Formats: sequence, structure tokens, C-alpha cells
Amino acid sequence: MTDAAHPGTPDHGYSLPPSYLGAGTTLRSWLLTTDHKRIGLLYLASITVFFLIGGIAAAVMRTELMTPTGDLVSADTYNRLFTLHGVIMVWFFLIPAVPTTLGNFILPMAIGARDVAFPRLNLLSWYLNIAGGTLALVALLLGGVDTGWTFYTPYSTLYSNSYVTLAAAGVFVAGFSSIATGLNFIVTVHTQRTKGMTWMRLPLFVWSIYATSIILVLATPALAIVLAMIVGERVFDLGLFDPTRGGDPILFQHIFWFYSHPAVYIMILPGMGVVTEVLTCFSRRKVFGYEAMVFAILGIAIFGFFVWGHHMFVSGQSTFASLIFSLLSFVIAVPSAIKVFNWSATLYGGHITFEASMLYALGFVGLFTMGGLTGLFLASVPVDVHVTDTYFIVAHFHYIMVGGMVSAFFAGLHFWWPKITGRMYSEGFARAAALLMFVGFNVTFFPQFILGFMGMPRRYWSYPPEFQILNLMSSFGAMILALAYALPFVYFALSLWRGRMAGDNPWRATGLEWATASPPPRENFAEPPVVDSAPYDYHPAHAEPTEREDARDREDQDDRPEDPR
Amino acid sequence: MSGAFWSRAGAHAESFDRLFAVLTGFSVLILLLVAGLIIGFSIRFRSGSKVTRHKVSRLVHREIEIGWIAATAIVALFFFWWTTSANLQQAGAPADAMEIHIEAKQWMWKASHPDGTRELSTLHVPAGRPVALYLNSQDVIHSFFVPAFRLKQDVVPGRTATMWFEADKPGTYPLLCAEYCGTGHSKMLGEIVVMEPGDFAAWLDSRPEGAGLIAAGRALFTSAGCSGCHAAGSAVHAPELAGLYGRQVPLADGRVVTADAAYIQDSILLPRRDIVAGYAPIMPDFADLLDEEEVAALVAYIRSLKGDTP
Amino acid sequence: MTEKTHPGRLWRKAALVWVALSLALAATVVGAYLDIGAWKLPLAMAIAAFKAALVAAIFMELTGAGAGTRIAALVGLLWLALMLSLTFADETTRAQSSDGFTQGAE
Amino acid sequence: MSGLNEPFQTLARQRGAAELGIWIFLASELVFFGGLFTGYSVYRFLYPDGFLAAGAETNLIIGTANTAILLTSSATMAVAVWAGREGLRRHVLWGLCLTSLLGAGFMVLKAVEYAEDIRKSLVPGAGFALPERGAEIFFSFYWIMTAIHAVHLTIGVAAVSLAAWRLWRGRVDWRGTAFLHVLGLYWHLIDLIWIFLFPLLYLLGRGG
Repeated sequence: MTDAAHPGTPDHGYSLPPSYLGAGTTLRSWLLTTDHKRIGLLYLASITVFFLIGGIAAAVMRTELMTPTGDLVSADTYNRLFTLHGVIMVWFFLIPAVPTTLGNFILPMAIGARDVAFPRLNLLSWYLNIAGGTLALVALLLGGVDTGWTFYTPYSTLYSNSYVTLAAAGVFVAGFSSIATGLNFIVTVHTQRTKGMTWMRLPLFVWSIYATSIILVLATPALAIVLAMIVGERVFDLGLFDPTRGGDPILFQHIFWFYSHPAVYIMILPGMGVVTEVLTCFSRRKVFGYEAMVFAILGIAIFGFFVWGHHMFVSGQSTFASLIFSLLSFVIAVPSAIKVFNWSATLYGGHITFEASMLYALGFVGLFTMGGLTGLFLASVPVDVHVTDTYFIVAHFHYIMVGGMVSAFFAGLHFWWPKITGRMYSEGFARAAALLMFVGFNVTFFPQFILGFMGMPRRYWSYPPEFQILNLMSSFGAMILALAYALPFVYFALSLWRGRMAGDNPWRATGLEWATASPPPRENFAEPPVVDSAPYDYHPAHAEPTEREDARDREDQDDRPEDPR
Repeated sequence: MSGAFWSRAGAHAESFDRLFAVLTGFSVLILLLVAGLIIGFSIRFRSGSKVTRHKVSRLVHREIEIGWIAATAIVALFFFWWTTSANLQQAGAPADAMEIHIEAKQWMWKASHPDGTRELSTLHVPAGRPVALYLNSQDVIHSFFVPAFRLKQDVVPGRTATMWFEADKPGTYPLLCAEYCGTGHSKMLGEIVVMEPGDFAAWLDSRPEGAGLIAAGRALFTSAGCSGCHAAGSAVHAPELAGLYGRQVPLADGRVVTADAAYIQDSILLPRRDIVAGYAPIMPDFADLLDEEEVAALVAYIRSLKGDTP
Repeated sequence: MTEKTHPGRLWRKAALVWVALSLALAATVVGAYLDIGAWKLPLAMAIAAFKAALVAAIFMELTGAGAGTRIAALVGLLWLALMLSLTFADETTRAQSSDGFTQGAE
Repeated sequence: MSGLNEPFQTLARQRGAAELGIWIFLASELVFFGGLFTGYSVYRFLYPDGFLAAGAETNLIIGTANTAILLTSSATMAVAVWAGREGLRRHVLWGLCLTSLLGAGFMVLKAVEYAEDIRKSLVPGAGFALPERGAEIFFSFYWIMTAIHAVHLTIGVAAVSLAAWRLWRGRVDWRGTAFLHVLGLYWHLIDLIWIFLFPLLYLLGRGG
């Protein structure tokens, strides 16, 4: 991040204090900062590095899977690759991504605060994440882990001789980073809201980060304890899950999934918040059913803790428990469905423009719908019995994680990039990347639904020849996706040097973060803003945007690229 | 492998495919609805389009909202009811099911038929007859997955997993391991060979006269020294085993237990735990003398001892 | 600041609660030796809950705490109960197919 | 008014935020120990006899003494917090020192108990003493639960002693802040966890 000081943008009557980027340019001022905006950028840098590492592992796996026989890497290397892909992507990219980068940067500003409640804890959270990441990378470099990111016993405790203990320690430390961030955000939303920002006036992005923080705080400890138990069994030979001494490996799965299912909601909820902000801004409409959206977010967060058993329908779980979890899993599909319908309804009667972040958001709604609908398949016991542990599951969670969450992350990154850097990126380039990512994604992961139905199991180094065509398609799609992920690096970097000055509010959005300079000063606001209306107030409730107002919108956008009529 | 992965073999597979088709249809419908709404609204209400934007009253908002919340909830519960009832109908294996034992070991499947015939990585079953599988793992969690039957069952070490199927169409169907179990996970393949009942019987007879499980148990009963005390004419005062299976056994500490398979197995492995009333605890501990299969054979033999024969 | 209360009052208040806790401790140890069979665990848990409530209410000043704080404490307990109950829903209702083999699935 | 840090305008709001923050952390600790309590309860259900046999082997005297110590330390910690609110510096110091001493005493007794357990080879693994099925699982949980609790207690003793030292040297402006309250809440949580650990690990398998 270059630190060219940005003078206050020309159209400000008074000169603002220098932006947060200008406040201190030494390495020390970055590494010891307690400014939530800088910590957000530190996280942006670290998750980008982890995203690359996880992506490389995925690329090698997809290349290996082009041929039925394992001829690129050995079976052990392949097992270490998919474990690395899982561990790095889940704990060091998907979970931290939106909350710690966009959340850290935007949440305090969106509620009109000067900073998060515990700034020093916020910095500690980043260092814990880096410490955990380093431990995990050291485990990788020394020889990697071959248990899968789920660490199922007794393989992870008794039969794997890879660096399970080191990797578990890394994730354990990173877990406390999640708890620290979650705790920080909850207290921030409770105590740092500006005057007039009541609970029901909070932007839905803030609601989604708040709900995610609740899950972060209540779920992550279960992961911490189950990893501690694995280390306890490996290092001290405790008989916690050891079947030869009467232990029950399924108990491990219970405590693990008690964390890991809410964890998938940690990954998707922030994405939902970002999409709501983007859809409302670029369709110039209030969100459809604000209260329903809030209760849907809270419903997903709380109900997410009741459904973990659907991961264990075939593991030997009792029929009684499986049916309870099946019912609860069907019920939790309802809030997700509400959100999808409300997003679609938000577009009704709008003035929709198709900036890059809008394309990502629309892509999110489509792909998340497919991911969610396949979730219905997995909630029903007999269907799950056939498709679980196959590529149907791989496709399902990639539709939600990559199709949903990564699209939303890119939507948010594009939406707030002008606010973070004060510069505009090249719109055309970004739209091309968005479309390419949408195409590449579907070509990569849709064939995997069919592979799963045909019965190709997960984590297979070599597979029967019948599956080769679909795997080839998937690998070809992965190349497009890799290219699509590379493009943003290019035009975002270019925007830092040659990007147009963004001005305070390039998208004319209504969030509080847009009411201050871009990039914002260290204290976010010259004086604390006062809120007097509901969020997304794009058109005063009664007035319809007249033709003239529409035309005026057109002019003051000066050289905004003309819209495709 | 003649039976392609797509193929179906058995009533369960048919009912599964109906379920899967309906769910797919419903999902495509919802996807088209959502995509249609998004694309439709995006085109109709794009910025600068001349169409008039009607103001939707708050009441209509609320009605639409409640409308699709209720619709989603009803559809969700309907699917739950339908899939659960389908699941419960086939939960338990029919009584006359043929009992086969599967041993999962790191990276191979071993099957043993009731009459003792053993197979490695393949399983021959008669068509049109329910087959109940009892699965044990000797190391990590594996998963017995036959895509053509649309069935899989994790095999957790330390517990016996059960599943059952009834294949109607003869053919060879691939068997795969679906739960990650280490280096050879993707090599742990096998075949289920479904044969006409007649061919199956012929195949069974043609198998080399391997010691049946019960026959192996009878041989072990003497070779391991059990007959020394437990045979009818032995001088040692030891509990009578004939007709033991299923009987109520009074124990020295006053408890009364039913002699099921677990009791017999534990009495062999941990003799001092449940001492039969009126007998001295003199039985040696066999835990490290016999391996799991030999104990299973002894238990099968003791279970087969009817009241009359010694 | 309120006028300085006499320090002794604080020690006496704490000592009072301490006595109650110690009595409960004695009771639970004695309870362990009673021949009440299956009631031992519920009794021990009840006494432990009483001690915990005492510590939480008075020492941790949960009674006087703000709404958010009390909700956080309650949610912690609820999630603990949730993990226990749904895990037990599975562990206690598994078909008892023993380590050996059974005739026909129960 | 020192002791006020960064984003807060008034001490009252800062206290409220700190209290809410620590209680959220305590809720996460409940779920953390909850994983262990879940494991313990499931296995106690699966192997009642093994657990009873193993429970009789734990040292009740040290267990009871340790419980008494922790209950007392909670009382002294509470006094420190209340005295802090009243600004009675000397009593705060007395409370903190007594608390950390009692905590250290707990650790000493714990070490003695662990040594005895190791001598009686109650350590899960190859040479485990008890034959009953499930007894080894009981002791696996005994070791992991008491060890993790001891780690929390060590952090507690260190924090309280550090607080007492900095207070004594006048290096922390605690008046009006939630510093002591937060420290006290963490300490009381350690006591709460032990209140439940004690009956589960020490009281079963006793008497008739």
C-alpha cells in the first residue's frame, strides 16, 4: 500500500486532517497501529497471501485430477495438498476475510464511531492470526498434514504420522484471533454507535458482522477444545477418542461439527451483509423488508448451532438424532430463502446500474441460491446417505464459499475500494473480471454435482475412468477461475497510481462511511455524525426520482462511463 | 466394470432416484424463479429506462414477505416429512436378511459369508434377496459405498455398523471407500457381484471348503483349550456352555445378565469381570492369545451349541 | 465517590458468603458417602449449581450487572446445554449393536 | 482523569464495555470447557462402572482442600474488587495478595496430587493401573480437565500478582476503571469451573 499523502479532496469547504494513510509512514506505524482501518489493511494483506497459497494447492490438485491415475503427485502428497487447501482456505482466508478486512475498516465508520471498542485487542487479534498462520505454514513446509481439514479421529490421532500437532496448534492460536475479533465487534456495536444510530437503523452489513461475531465467540471455543483433545491424545496418549480403549470417534465429530457448521455461517453471513449494501446502492432502492432481513440474519446465526448433525448422517449417528438434525436443517433453510427473495425484491422499481460490485452481488444471489438449494438435498437423510462424502458435497460448499462468499468479498472490495484508497479502479476491466469469474466458477464446480451423484468420493487421488470427462471440464474451469482471480490484483494495483480521484461518495451511497473523506482521516469523522433516518434512504419515501433528477444524476457523475442503454 | 456408475440396482435405488428427481426439479424451479426475478428486474428497472416505478405500499411489502416466509417453511417441512418417511420405511433390515460380515482394513474390504466362505475386495450376493451387512473396521473410519445401490455406511472402529440392501438386477457394481482413510483411500475399491440365486448357490458350493466360521470356532474350542474345562466330561468345575446363548446367567455379585454375543465375547476376553455364581474365577485371560476373528469364531460356535449337543 | 464505607463491612460480606460456600462444600462431600444410589449425581450437581449461583450472583455481581452482561452469561450456559443435549440425543439412542454381532438388526 | 483509553469519552461507558467484553469472553470459556464436560458426560453414560471404579482412585482429601482454597480465593478476590470500587488501596492489595497466595497453594497441592497419581500409575497409556473398561477414559478426562484448568489458574495467579505489583508501585490508575472487576470476573470463572469439576472427578465411586 503506497502511502502517498492524499490532500483533502477539492470539493471540501474545510481542509480535513491528513488521511489515515498519511498518519505515519514508518513500518513501525503500520505494525503497531491501533487504527481499525490500518488493521483492516494488514488483514487484507495477510489473507491475500493465504488465499494465494490455498489457491496454488487447489491448482495442483485440479491438474492432478485431469487424469484418472495419480501421475503428477504421489498419494501422500495429494492428501497433504487437499488438507493444506482446506486448512488454509477455511481458517486463514474464508473465516477472517470479510469480518477482519471490510468489517474492521467499515463497521466503526458505518456506525459513526472513532474506532472499535478495544483497539489494542484488535491489533492482538491480527498478531494471533499471523502467529497461527505461521505455525500452520511451518507444519506445511516441514511435511504437511494428511488428515483433511476435519482432523477426523482415529486417523488424526493414532494413524497419521504427519505434523498434525503443529497444524492443530496453529489453528488453535488462530481460533483465539477469531474470538478476539468477535468479542471486539460485539462490544463496539453495543457501545460505539453514534447519536441516532438505533438498533433498527443499523445498516445490514453491520448487522451481519454483529451476528457473525456472536457465532465467532460462541463456536470457536469448541474447535479450540477439540484440537486440544487431539493434541492431548497424540502427545500424552490420553484415551479420549481411542476406539481400542472404548473411546467414540463419533463424539469427536459432534464437538468438531458443533463448531464447524456455525463456522460456515461465519463465512457466509458477512457476505450477505455486503451484498445487501451493494444491491441497495446500485438499484437506488431501500432494502425489501429490513426487519425480516435482520431477523433472518439473527436466525441464521443462532439456529446455525442446532443443525451440525447433518454432517454425520452416515457416521453411525442414531436414527433418532439424524431425524432431529434433519428437521432442524430444513428449518434453517427458511431464513436463507427469505434473504434471497428479499434481495430479488429489492431490485423491483429501482434504477439499476451494473458496476463491477453490482455484478458480483447479482452473481452472489444466483450462486448462493444454487448452493442453498443443494443444501436441501443434504438435509434429507436418504439423499444425503448417497451423496455425502462425494463431489456433490464439494460442489455444494464451493457454490456457497466461492460462488457466494468470495463473490461477496470481491463485491465489497470493489464497493469500498474508493473509500479505502481514495482512488477509482477501471470499471470496464473490473466488469470483465467479474463475468470471467462467474463463468470460470460455474465451469469448475457444476460438473462436480454430477460427479457426486455418479458416486465419485471426496479426497480421491485417483478415480475410476468413467469420471474423467467431468473432471477435465472442472480442471479447465479452474484455469479460467485462476485467471479471473488474478485480474483484480492488476487493476487494483494500477488504480493506486493512475486511478481517478474518487471523491467522498463516488457511488452516492447512503452509509455513514460515505459521509466522510476518502480515504478517511484517522478519527473517521471531523465531528461525530448524527443519524436521523433509516438506512438505504436512496429516494425520500414519497418522492419518485423524476426524469429531471435522473438527468441531474447523470451530469454530476462527470466522466462516469455511459450506461449501456 | 460392466455395471456403470449410473445404473440402479434395487428398489431403494429407484425410490432414491424419484426423491432426487423431485428435489432437483424443485431446485431448478426456484433457481429459474430467482434468476428470472433478478434478470427481469435488472432489465426492466435499469437506470434510465422509461418504465414507471410504482410505489409499493408497506402493507403489500408485508404481505409478500409473510407470503414467501410461509411458502418456504411449508415446502421445507413437506420435504422433511417426505424424505423422513422414505428413510424410516427402509430403516431396519427384514428378518430373513442374509447376514454377511465385512471387515474394513486399511485399504481393503474382507467379506465373510454365514457359512464361512471368505472373499477379498469382492462380495457375491444373490439377486432379489435382502442382505444385511455387519461392518467392523480394524483401524480407522472407512465407508462402505455402493453408488449403484445409492447406499453408504461409515464403518467406525470399535462399533459394529449395520446396513442392508436388496439388489434385484444381476450385475457387477463398484464398491468404493467414501471416508478418507489415508494413503490408499482411493485404492480401496471393490465389486459387488449380484448373481441369480441359482448361480449364487453354485458359486458358493464351488468355493474351496474353507473352514466355516462355526467350524473354525469348533476347532478353536479344542485347540485353544476351552474344551479342557467346558466340555461335558471335564473334571474342572466350569459353567456349561451348551444352550448358553440367550439364557439368563446369575453372576457372583448378585447381578443377572442375559448371555448375548457381547457377554460371551467379554467372558473370553475379560473372564474376571463377570464371574458366574457358584464358580471360582479360575478362567485364564485370552485377550492377548486370540485375535478378533478367532474370538468371533468361538462366539459363533458357542452360540450354535444347542441345549442337547455337548 | 460515596463516603468511604468501613472496610470491615466488605470483609464481613465476603466472609458470610464464604461460610455458605464452605457449608455447601461440606454437604456435597458428605452427600458423596450417602447410600442414595442413582441420586448421587443429581445431588452433587444441585449443590455445585447452588455454589456457582452464589459466586456468580454476589462475587461476580451478576445481579447488578447490565442487561447485555446477563444475556452473555445466560447465552454461555444455553450453548453449553445445547451442545450437551443434542450430543446426548445421539449417544443415548444408538441401536445397541454390540461389538460382536447380532441376529438381525435391533 | 487518567485510566480512560482511546475511543471512550466517559469512564462509565468504558466500564460498561469492559464488563460486557469480559462476560462475552467468559461465555466463550464456558463453551470451551463445555467440550470437555460433554465428553465426560457421554463417557460416564457409556461406562458407568468404569467411571465409578476410577472415581474411587482420585484423592478426595486434596480435592476437597483445593476446592476450599479456591472458594476462599474467590472471597478474597471479591473483597479486592469491592475495596477497589471504594478506593481502599490497602484492602485491594490485601485481597489481591491473599488471592494469588491461595492460587499458588492450589497449584502446590495439585502438583502433589499429580505426583501421587503418577506413582499409582493412573496415567492413561501403556501401564494404566485399572482394568475396568472406561476407567482409562475417566482418567484421560481427569488429566486434560485438571491440566487445562491449572493452565487457566496459572494465568490467573500471574495476572493477579502482576496487578498487585503494579498497584503497589502505583503504575496502574485503577480508580474508576473496570480493571479490578475484569480481573475478578476471570478469577471467579476459574472457581466456577472447579466447582463443577470437583464433584465430577472426586465425588463419584465413594461410599456405598
